Amino acid sequence: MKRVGKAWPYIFIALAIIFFIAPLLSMARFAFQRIPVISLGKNNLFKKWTADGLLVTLRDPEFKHSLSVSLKVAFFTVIVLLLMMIPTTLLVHLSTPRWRGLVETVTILPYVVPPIALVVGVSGTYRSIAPWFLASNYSLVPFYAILAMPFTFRSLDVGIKALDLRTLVDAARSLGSSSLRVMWNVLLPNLRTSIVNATFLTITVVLGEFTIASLLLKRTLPMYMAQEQGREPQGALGLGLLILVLTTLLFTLVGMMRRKNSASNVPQQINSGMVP
Amino acid sequence: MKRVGKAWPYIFIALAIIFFIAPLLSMARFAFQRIPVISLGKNNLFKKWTADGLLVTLRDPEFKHSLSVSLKVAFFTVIVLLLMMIPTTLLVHLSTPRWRGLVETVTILPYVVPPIALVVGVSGTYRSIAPWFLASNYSLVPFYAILAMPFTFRSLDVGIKALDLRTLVDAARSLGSSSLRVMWNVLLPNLRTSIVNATFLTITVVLGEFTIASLLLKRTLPMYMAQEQGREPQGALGLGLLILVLTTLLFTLVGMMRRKNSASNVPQQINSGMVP
Amino acid sequence: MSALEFINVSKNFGGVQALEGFGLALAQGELVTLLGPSGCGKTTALRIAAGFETSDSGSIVVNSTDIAARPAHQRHMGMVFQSYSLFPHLNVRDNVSFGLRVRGIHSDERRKRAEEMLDLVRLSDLGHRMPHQISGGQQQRVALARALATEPHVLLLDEPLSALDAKIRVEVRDEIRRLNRDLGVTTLFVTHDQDEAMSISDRICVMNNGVIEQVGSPRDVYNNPSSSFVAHFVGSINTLHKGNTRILIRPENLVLTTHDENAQWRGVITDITFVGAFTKISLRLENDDTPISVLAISAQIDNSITIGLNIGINEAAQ
Amino acid sequence: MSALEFINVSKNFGGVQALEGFGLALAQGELVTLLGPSGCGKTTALRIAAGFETSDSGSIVVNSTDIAARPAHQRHMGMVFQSYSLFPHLNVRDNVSFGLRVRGIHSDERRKRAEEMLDLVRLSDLGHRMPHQISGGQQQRVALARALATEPHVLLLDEPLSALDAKIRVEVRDEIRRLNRDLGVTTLFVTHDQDEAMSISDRICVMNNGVIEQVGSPRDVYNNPSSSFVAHFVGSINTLHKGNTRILIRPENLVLTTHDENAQWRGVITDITFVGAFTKISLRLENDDTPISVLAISAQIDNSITIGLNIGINEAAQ
Repeated sequence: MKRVGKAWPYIFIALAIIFFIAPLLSMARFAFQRIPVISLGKNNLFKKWTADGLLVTLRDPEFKHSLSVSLKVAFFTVIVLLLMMIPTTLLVHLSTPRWRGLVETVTILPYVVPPIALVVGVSGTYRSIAPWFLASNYSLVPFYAILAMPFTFRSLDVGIKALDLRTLVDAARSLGSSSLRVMWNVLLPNLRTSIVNATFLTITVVLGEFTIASLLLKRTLPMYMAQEQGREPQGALGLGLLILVLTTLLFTLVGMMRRKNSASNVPQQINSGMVP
Repeated sequence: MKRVGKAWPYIFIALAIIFFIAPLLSMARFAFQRIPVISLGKNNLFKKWTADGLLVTLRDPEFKHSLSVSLKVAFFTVIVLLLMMIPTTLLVHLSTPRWRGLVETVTILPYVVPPIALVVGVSGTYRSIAPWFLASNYSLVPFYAILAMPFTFRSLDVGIKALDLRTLVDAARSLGSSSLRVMWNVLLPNLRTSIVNATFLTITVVLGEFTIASLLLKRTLPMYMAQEQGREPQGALGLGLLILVLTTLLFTLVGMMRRKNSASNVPQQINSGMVP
Repeated sequence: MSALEFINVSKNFGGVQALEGFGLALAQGELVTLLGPSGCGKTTALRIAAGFETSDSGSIVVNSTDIAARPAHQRHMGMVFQSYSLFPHLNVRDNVSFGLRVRGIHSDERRKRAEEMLDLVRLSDLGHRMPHQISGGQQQRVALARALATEPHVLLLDEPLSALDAKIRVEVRDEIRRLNRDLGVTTLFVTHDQDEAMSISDRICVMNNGVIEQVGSPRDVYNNPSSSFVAHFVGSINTLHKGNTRILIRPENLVLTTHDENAQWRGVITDITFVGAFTKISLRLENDDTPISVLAISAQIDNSITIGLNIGINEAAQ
Repeated sequence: MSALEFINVSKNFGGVQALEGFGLALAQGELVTLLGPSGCGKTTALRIAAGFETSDSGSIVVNSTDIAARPAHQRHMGMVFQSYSLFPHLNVRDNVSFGLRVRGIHSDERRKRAEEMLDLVRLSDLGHRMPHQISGGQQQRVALARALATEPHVLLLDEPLSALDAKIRVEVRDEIRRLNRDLGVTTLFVTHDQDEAMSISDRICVMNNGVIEQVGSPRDVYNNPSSSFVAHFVGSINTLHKGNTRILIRPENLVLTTHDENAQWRGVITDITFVGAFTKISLRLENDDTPISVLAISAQIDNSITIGLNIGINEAAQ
């Protein structure tokens, strides 16, 4: 086991990197080299790199509109989720640990439901009851809240589990803190990283979701990208890469934050909240 | 905190149930009652229930074909993922714990990459290099393997973390087991639940994924459902509900299995692998 | 006047009687330990005093006032927990001054007081550290400083040493004893460890199944146990027969004799365990199958004492 | 012929010398303990014997054969770990017979042998239970049975008691001693706990910084420590001055005297800690600021001994 163990991880990691880097490199070449796809090869690896395609897309007013729709939807989704999940998760841990399994199961449901079934069912029903709701872009908020709920729950759950919540709350109370003060002075500051993490994960869900937006005919960023792919493939791909780089940076930052805030004795929990 | 804590969880859980049950009920009515959507109301809650819509869809040869495509793709995705991830996860835990963060980050990437960017980039590139690959339905396998990788890693990771792997391996070796025997007699039996869990999660990913299949024009089950929605909305919705019920049952079973196999002193880990 | 008094306190947890007619009074400045096996109700009593649990009946009196109905944050108790309960987002100094901030004390005053308290537990140079950067023993000393910073009516300690290593445990134990003496703060200490209880307490309250078995000084409880439960739970003890009476004798109150033909008992040595200063000799009695043990200063055990030896045993002269 | 011998074994972990020129021979049936603070190299030595680590140089000899190059699974050692290492998917009986199954023993024979081993550790009625259904102490006893089932050359124990509660720890410790004596199996025991080492060992090997400080019987190591490190690590000890010489004396080798005007030292009592059978008296010497402690049988301490008393101290007659 031991000698084998020395070589294999490197091979696996090398393969994984190739698995990820190769397509990324291809994407980058396709997006930023002004060379027909057919002629892309080894000999012109460093030629004619340009960001023109991406710039055209970024200047497109439709892009700006779709980005603003996605960000607004993301903002309200984050608010709805945090207001719902922070108290739920805290209370599940504090008062009724036996409810935890149920809440966890409830929050897993959205992952189990195919989004297509969700959207067909929910939109079909709402269309007859409250058509005004489906007309608004914000009708995406409840769907995305459902989709991002497992990540939010998990992120908060990991943060709370690292805390020994019961004892901290008791300690704060015996030092004279009322319930409200316990919440503001002890719980929220210690969950800051989890909350930031949950927020970023939710934003990522909203910025990446295509199925529901397309079925509800909302002009979100992923929808725009899908259309742009036909009209201006280089721009669409450049935009995809840009989002990819930005989100990777974001998560690296959150990861570093978590690492810094965590006591060194719980290293295995550093990333748990980030991984779906 | 304490007195408040007694009422709130119930309210939250009641709200969550309404949040989930109400749309499900509406879906069920729409799918299985032969009444125009406009006239669905309180007074005809128990009238004219029928499974005809669903049965028509289930008999459709196109449905059978799409189901078989999805199941075949799911099968190979599971094989590829398990062969890749079981050794990687084991070796990461056994020999090089410091690689764990890196592997976890690598496996989170697919979640961060918008699928639309992934498919645009990868398919665009492959189209020029290996067009035969994209023509096959199995070209979905690498995409789905990437999408399901975080779940597989997480599920195996949780299973291994509950084990004290290092000590078990050392114990088995000192009792005379070679590396291969350690793998077969100790590691695999103890990871059975994690492997089943990872398999089911992967199947769920494959059966629910729409974006990539639609962009690559593959006739998978979700694609069929999207089309059927226009032609035979009741059948499509009934099918969605059927899948929903089946997957929920599946995950409840895995949950029970995990609960049974887990030592009672690690209750908090029971569901961790299931929740994305 | 008692600094803290439990009067006839009872508590039932879903059918289990955790505490029944519990009555105990702590004098000002006294350190009293609740000692008993897990589930005996000692932690329940402490948590009822702290206000984390409400009693089903009875009163908790502090300075002549019944506080049983008061919520925890209005009781002004200093509490230290088994698990390190420092707030992870605050540095050591801010942890210590947390209770003062809640009470609206001005920040200069808070800082001064925190420094004093850290001085008191001899950690004044660690004020800027975060909790995870200091050791477990240091964390518990900071928790003590934090609990004492607001000058609480009573200091409540819930197994504060259980998570610590053996050597550190003794250090923190001595620290608690010193703080109790120097500050004169009334202290209620909960533990399941009899050595800990005996070495730290003014009085020990031995509990079992939700009721008090005995209250007394460590010497009292050890030398004059009021029940067989107390005799066995506090220290180890041998059951011997003198004629027809069954008597209980501590291992250190027996002496071995090789030349006394008329020894009170005779037995065969089954094991000799050297533990440094002392040696424990295990024996099996001749007429009786009961295993017993004798504890002696190692220097008094010579080489003639070996496993398998048939030897006489006498009660030591008091 | 030694049952197990380390000859000049060295091991370096990324620049840290974990073990240097380590040499130790265990006679057949002997129980030897490697004792030292964490990081002293004791676990490294054990893991090198087991084959889990490879030494940089030196030999490991078992029955006249150097096994240093053999992989772990061909060494035929019985190993028990600190953490409960039972296979969670197998019941107790299958855990015990695991090593026999690997060796291809027939299933009837395996079952018979497993029952014998469970009998030996007095757990024969738990064979069908799963590991998580039995207590920590029982798990360690099953681990012992499992390690012994294949009749290994040497039994290697890596802090097997550290995860257990105080009372259970003594039980399992006695179990190990009994198995070692009854089966005559050569045993190498690793611990950082000096009480544990003293009460279980035939010989103790005290280690520090990767080298051996002293090897000897518990009495030897305690009474004639070869270095100041050993004296302080094994038991507690006082540093006193006799004229101009600095001497080390154990607390139990000092006696207090109220009437001897010519006592060797004089001091003031700073604390009295009653620990049941024994009482520890802390003092501060008159001419010297060193705190010292005296340990006496509680019965010998009368009420005249109080905190603040100025008292004489003599070396006890040996």
